[in-house]
Amino acid sequence: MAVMTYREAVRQALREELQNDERVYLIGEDIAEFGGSLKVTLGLLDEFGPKRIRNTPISEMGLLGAAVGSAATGARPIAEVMYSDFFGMAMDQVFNQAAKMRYMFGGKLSIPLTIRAPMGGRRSAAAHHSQCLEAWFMHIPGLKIAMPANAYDAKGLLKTAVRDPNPVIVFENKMLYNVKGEVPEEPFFVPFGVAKLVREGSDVTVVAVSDMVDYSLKAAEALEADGISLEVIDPRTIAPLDIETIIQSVKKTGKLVVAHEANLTGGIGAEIAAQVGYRAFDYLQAPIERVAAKDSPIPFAPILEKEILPDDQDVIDAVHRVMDYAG
Amino acid sequence: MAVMTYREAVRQALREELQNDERVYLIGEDIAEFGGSLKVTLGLLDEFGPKRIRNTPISEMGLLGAAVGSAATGARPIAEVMYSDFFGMAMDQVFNQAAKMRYMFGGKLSIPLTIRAPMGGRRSAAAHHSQCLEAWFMHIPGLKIAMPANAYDAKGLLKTAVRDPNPVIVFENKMLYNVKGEVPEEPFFVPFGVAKLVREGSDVTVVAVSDMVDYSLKAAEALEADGISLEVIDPRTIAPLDIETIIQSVKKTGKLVVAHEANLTGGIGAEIAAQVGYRAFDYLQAPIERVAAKDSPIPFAPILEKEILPDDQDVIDAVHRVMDYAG
Amino acid sequence: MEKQVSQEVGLQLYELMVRIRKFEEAVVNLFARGKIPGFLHTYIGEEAVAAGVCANLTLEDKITSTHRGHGHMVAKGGRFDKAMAELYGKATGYNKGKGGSMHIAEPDLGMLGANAIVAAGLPIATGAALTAQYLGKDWVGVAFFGDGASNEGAFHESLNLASVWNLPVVYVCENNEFAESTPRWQHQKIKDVAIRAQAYDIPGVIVDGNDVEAVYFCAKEAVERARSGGGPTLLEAKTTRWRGHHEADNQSYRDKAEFQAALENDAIVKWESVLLSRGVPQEKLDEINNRVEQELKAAIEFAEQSPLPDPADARADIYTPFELEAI
Amino acid sequence: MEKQVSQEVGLQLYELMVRIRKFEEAVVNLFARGKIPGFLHTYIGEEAVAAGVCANLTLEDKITSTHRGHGHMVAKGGRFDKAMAELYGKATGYNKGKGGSMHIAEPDLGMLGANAIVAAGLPIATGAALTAQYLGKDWVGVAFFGDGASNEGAFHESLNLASVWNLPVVYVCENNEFAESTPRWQHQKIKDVAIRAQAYDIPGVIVDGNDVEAVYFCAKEAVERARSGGGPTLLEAKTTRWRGHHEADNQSYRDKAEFQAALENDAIVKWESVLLSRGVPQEKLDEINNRVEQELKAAIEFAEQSPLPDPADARADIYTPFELEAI
Ligand SMILES: Cc1ncc(C[n+]2csc(CCOP(=O)(O)OP(=O)(O)O)c2C)c(N)n1
Ligand SMILES: Cc1ncc(C[n+]2csc(CCOP(=O)(O)OP(=O)(O)O)c2C)c(N)n1
Ligand SMILES: [Mg+2]
Ligand SMILES: [Mg+2]
Repeated sequence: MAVMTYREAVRQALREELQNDERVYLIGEDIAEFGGSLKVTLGLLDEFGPKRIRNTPISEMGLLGAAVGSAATGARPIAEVMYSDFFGMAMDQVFNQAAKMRYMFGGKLSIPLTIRAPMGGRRSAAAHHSQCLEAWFMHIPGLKIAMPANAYDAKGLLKTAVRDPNPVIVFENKMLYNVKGEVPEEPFFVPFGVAKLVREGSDVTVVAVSDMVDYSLKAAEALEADGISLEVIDPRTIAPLDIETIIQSVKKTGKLVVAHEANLTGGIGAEIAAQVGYRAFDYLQAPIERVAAKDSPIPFAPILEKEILPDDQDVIDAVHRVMDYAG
Repeated sequence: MAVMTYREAVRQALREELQNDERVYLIGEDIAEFGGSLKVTLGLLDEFGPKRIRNTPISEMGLLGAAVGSAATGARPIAEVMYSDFFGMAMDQVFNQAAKMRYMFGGKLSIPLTIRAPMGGRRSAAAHHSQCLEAWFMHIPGLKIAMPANAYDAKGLLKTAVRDPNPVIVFENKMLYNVKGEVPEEPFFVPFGVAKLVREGSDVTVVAVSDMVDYSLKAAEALEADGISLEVIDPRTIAPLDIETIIQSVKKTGKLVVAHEANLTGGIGAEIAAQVGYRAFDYLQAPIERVAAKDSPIPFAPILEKEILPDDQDVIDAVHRVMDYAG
Repeated sequence: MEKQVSQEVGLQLYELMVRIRKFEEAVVNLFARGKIPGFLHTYIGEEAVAAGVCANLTLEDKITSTHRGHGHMVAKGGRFDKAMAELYGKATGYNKGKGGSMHIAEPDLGMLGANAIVAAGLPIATGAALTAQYLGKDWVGVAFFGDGASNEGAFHESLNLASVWNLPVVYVCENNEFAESTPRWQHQKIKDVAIRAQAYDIPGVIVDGNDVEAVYFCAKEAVERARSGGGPTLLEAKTTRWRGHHEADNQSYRDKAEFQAALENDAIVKWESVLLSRGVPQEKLDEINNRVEQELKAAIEFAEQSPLPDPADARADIYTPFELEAI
Repeated sequence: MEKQVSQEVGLQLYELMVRIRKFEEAVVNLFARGKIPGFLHTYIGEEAVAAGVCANLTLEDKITSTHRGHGHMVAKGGRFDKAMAELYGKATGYNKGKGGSMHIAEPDLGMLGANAIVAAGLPIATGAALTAQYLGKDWVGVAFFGDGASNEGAFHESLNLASVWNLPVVYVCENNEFAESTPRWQHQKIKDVAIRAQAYDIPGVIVDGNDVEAVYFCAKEAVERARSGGGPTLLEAKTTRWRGHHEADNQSYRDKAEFQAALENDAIVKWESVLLSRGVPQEKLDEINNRVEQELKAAIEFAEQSPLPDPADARADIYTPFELEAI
C-alpha cells in the first residue's frame, strides 16, 4: 500500500487509463500546462502531450458535446468540468444527449464518456463555486454517478468509470484533494453499486457521501465516548445505488441518518430516506434524519458558510435525535 | 363562474397581467403571431403588439438571461421556455443567476421573473419533448415553483407568479391545455404554499401534482366502489411546499401515496415522502407509496410510453398496497 | 463552362432527391391518416441539400441531423422499411420505436441521429470529427442545422472549437429563412449565416440549395478540405421549407407570393430537365421513380405488418451492459 | 490633431485608474496576509479599460462585471470602505459578506455584480438594456467580459439578441489574451474578438486598452450610439493582466519577455506624463494620490473594525418578502 493524496490518486487513475488505452484522452479547460484549476492533471501534459491532454476554449457546451460525439464514435474521453457549478452552461449535452442517445437509438450505440466534476464548498468560494448538484443527475436515467470519499475510491471508482461503456459523472470533493489515504500499488477497480461499510456499529446507521463520510467518522468517535455505536456506510456510487446494504444495516440498527453536503430539499438524502422508509418500514425505530446544508445559496463569508454547511456536529446532533426519539 | 380550457385560463392570466402593469411583457420563441408552439399566447400579439409580445431567436440562454437582467432593472418579464426539456440550454441563468442574485448581493435587488414551462409526456413526443424536471428546481433555493393541475389554478397561480417579486417557474401540463374547468369571471389569485384539498377522504392520503391529480380523482372514484376512501391533496406549489396540510391528512389516514409524472428516482415524491416519514412517523400505518414514471428516457412509441408513464391504474395499485399492508 | 457531374453521379443525386421527396410525401399522407404518432417535420423542398452533401460522403462519415431529419437519414443510405417502421413506432424500426421521427438514427450508416434539441447536433458532429482526427480515422463529421439553430450558443462553441483544433467537419446550414414561424429578419440581422464563419477564421460558403449540382460541388470541396486536414467549413445552402414547420402548422404567417415563387423553383423538376438536356433518357428517370415507388410501397406494407414493441422492453437499452469482471 | 479630453476629464480618468490600482495593490497585500478569504482575481494592468469606459457612464447606466470585478466596481463609483469590507466578508460590506470578491455588487450604482460564471454577465446586461428600451429609460447596459468569455455561447446569444432588437448596450471585451492559463491562440483562431461583431451586423471597434484617452473616446462613441438608439457595439480593448489569473497563479506559462514589455507599458504612468505635458501640475496628481491613499487607509481600518456577519442572518435575503394580501 502506498500513501498518497486524493488528488494524486485521481492523477494516477488518469495516468493508468491513458497508458492502458489509446482511445482515452483528457479534455477540459486549463487542464494541460496549468494542470487544471485544482491541479489534478498537473504533469500529465509532459507525459502524454497536447494531443491527449486537450485544453479547450471556455465552452462547456461545446467541449462536453464534442466529448459526447467523440465517445459515440469510438474514443473514450475523460472530460473535466472545472467546477460542477458550471454544468449550467452545458446541461443539455449531459442529460438530453449523453444520457439518452443509447436509449433513443434503440441501443445502437454506447457513450463511454467520463466527466470529472469537482464539487463542494468550505473554501469561501461563494455561490458559484461551491455547489453539490449530484441530485440533478441521479434523477436522470442513463447516467451513472460516483462520489469518491477517499483516495482509494477516488482512484478505483475513476478507473471503473473510464472502463464503463456508459456516461459516468465522478464528483470529486475539492476539500479532499489534499487528504492522504492508502492506495494499492497494483492497479485495481472499485465496482459501481457496491457500498462500503466504512465502520461497523450497532446503534445507528449513518449513510454518508463524499466528505460527509469523514465527518461521520469523526462523529462516530465522539459518540463512542457516550457509548453510542455508529455504523457508517458510504454508497460510493449513487447511480447505481446499493440500497440492499443500507437496508440490511437499518434492519440491524433500526435507526438511520443520511448525510450529504448538498442542501436538504430535493437532495439525494430524500431519495435514500424514501427508499429506506419504504423497504425497512417495520424496522425503523425513529424517523430518518437528514443531515445536509441548510437550503440557501452558499455565502462567501466563512462564518456564514460554516452556518450553512453540515459537519460532524450536525451528524452528532442528528444521532442524538434518533437515539432519544420517544415518539 | 365561466367554463374555459386550461390554455384559455393561462391566456387570461397573461392578458390581465399585461393590462394591469406596463412593466409586464412576454418573451419567448414563436410566441407572437404563431401564438407559441402550444398556442397559449395566440391572439395576444394583436392585443398588445410586438413590443410586449416579444419573439426571440432560438437562444434560451440569451432570452432567459435577458429576462433576468430586465427583471433586475425594473421590468417584470414573463418568459416562455417552449418545452421544459429545453432548460438544458439555459440552466445557468436560472439556477446561478436568477435564483442567487438577490442573496449574493445581500438582498439588494429582486428578480420579479416568471418562467412558463410546458411539461410532460403522453403525446409521443419522445425523449426531448416529454420531461418533467420540477425536482431540479425544487432543489435550488431562491426559486418558487408552481404546478397548476386545472384551469382555475393555471390562472390563479400564474397571476400570483407575475406579482411575486421572486423568480417563479410555472410548469404547465401540455395534456391539460384542452381540459375545461370553472374559472371565476372576476380577477383572483391563488396563494403559493397553500395546498388544495381536492377530495376529502378517510382511508388513504394521495398527494398528487399536475395531471396526476385528475388520475388520482379517477382512481378515487374507482376505489369508492370497493369502499376505499381517498383524500386527494394537490400542493399546487412545490416551492414553497404546504407540508402542514399533507401532514395533517396523513395523521388522519395513516397512509400516503405520492403521485407525479416525473420518473421515480430523485423525483419530488422522494422529498415529500422523506418529510412525511419524518414528521408523521408515528402515524404511518404503511410504507409511503410513490407513483411515478419508471426510470427511463421517454420512448416514442405510444405503447412504450404508456408502459413508462403513471396513470390512475398505478394509483389504484399503490392504494391497494398501502391498504393491504400487513407488515 | 461550369463543372458538371458525371451522368452516374447525376442520376445518384436525382434518385436521392426522389427518394426523399416520395418518402416524405408518403409520410405526410400517412400522418394525416393517423398512422404516425407524435410530431412530424418534413424535408420537402430541401431535398437538394441532403442529397448534394451526402452524395460526397461514405458510410464511414458521420452526420448529425435535426428535428427535420428524414431527408438526412434517407440521403445517408437509410432504408425505407426500417425508417417507416420507426416513424410508425414499430419494433422493426431502426430504433425499435423508441426514437421516432425526431430521433431516428443508424450509427452503422454514420447517421448519429435526428435531434429534437435545436443545435445539439453541432457539438456532437464536432466530436465525431475529433475522434477522426484523434484516432486517425479518415471520416469527416457533418452537422446539418437550420438558420434558427445558428443563433444557439452551441453553434458558436462548436465552430470555435473546430476552428481552433482544425477539425475535419462541415457545418451545413439549411437556411430556409424560418425558425418555426419566425422569419429570418426577426431572429438575425445578418442576411447570410455564412458570414459567421469569419468569427472563427474558417471558410464560409453560400450555395443555391435548389441547385443540387452546385450543392454537390460546394460540399465536395468542403468535405475534401476536411478530409485532407484543411479544417472546418461553414456551408450555407439557401433553401425553402415547402410545408409547415410541422404538419400542424398552416403557415398563415408566410408571404404567399414569395412562397409561391419558391414552390415553382423545384430542385427536382429543375434537375430532371438538366439531366434530360444532357441526354439522359426519360426512361431512366421513370425507372428510378418506379423503383423508388415500389420500395416505398413495400416499406409501408412492412411498417403496417410489423409488430408493436413489447412493453416488457420499454426499459431495455438505457444502459450498455458492463461487467467489471470482464476487464 | 487628435481629440483630447478636458483637463477635468483627464484628471477624472487619472483618479479612477489610481483608485483601482491602489485598491488592488492593497487587496493583494491583504490577501497574502490572510485577511481576505476565497479567490482573488485582480484588475491590475487593466485599469484604463474600466476607467475609460465608466467615465462615460451615469449612475443610471447598468454594468455587469466578471470574476475580475473590483476595477469595475471602483470605476462605477464604488466606495473603498464597503468594497473592502465585502472582500473581508464583513457585515458592513456592500453585500453583507454574502457575495465577496466574485459577487460584489451595488445596484444603486448601476453595478449589477461581479459574476463567477464566465460570460453570464452578457445576457444580464442585455436585459438591462432591454428594460431601458422597453420602459423608455435612457440608461445603457454595459457588459465587461474577457477574451475567453467570447467563446461562450452566452456571448453569441447576447450579441445576436441585442442586434436583432437594436438594444442600447455596449459589450466591452477586455482582451488580455489569456483565459486563465490558456493563451489566445489556444482558445480562438481569430486575432481580434472585434471581428465577431460582423456575425451580428453591429459595429466592432478595437482600442488600445493602455491608452485611457483612446478608450474614453471609443467608449463615448459606443455609449452615445446606444443611448441615441443606434444599437449595440462590440468594443475590444487590448490589455494585459499583470498578475496571475488569481493570486495562487505564478504564471509559469507566460512568455517572460513579452510580459516584461507589457509591464513597461503602464497606462497610469503613460497618462501621468501626458497630463504633465498638457500642463497639469505635479501637485494635483500628488494630491489625488494622497487623497486616494487616505481613503484606502480608512477603508482598511473600516473593514478591520467591522463586525462579522451574524450567523443568524445566513439565510436572510434568499427571497424578497411578498404578501398576496398586499396586492
Ligand atoms: C433548444 C431548442 N429550442 C427550441 C426548440 C423548438 N424548435 C424546434 S424546431 C425549431 C425551429 C428551428 O429552426 P431552424 O433551425 O431554422 O430549422 P428548420 O425548422 O427551419 O429546419 C424550434 C424553435 C427545440 N426543439 N430545441
Ligand atoms: C462558465 C465558466 N467556465 C469556466 C470558469 C472558470 N474560469 C474563471 S475565469 C476564467 C478565464 C476567463 O478568461 P477571460 O474571459 O479572458 O477573463 P480574464 O480572466 O482574462 O479577465 C475561467 C476559465 C468559470 N468561472 N465559469
Ligand atoms: Mg429554418
Ligand atoms: Mg482574458
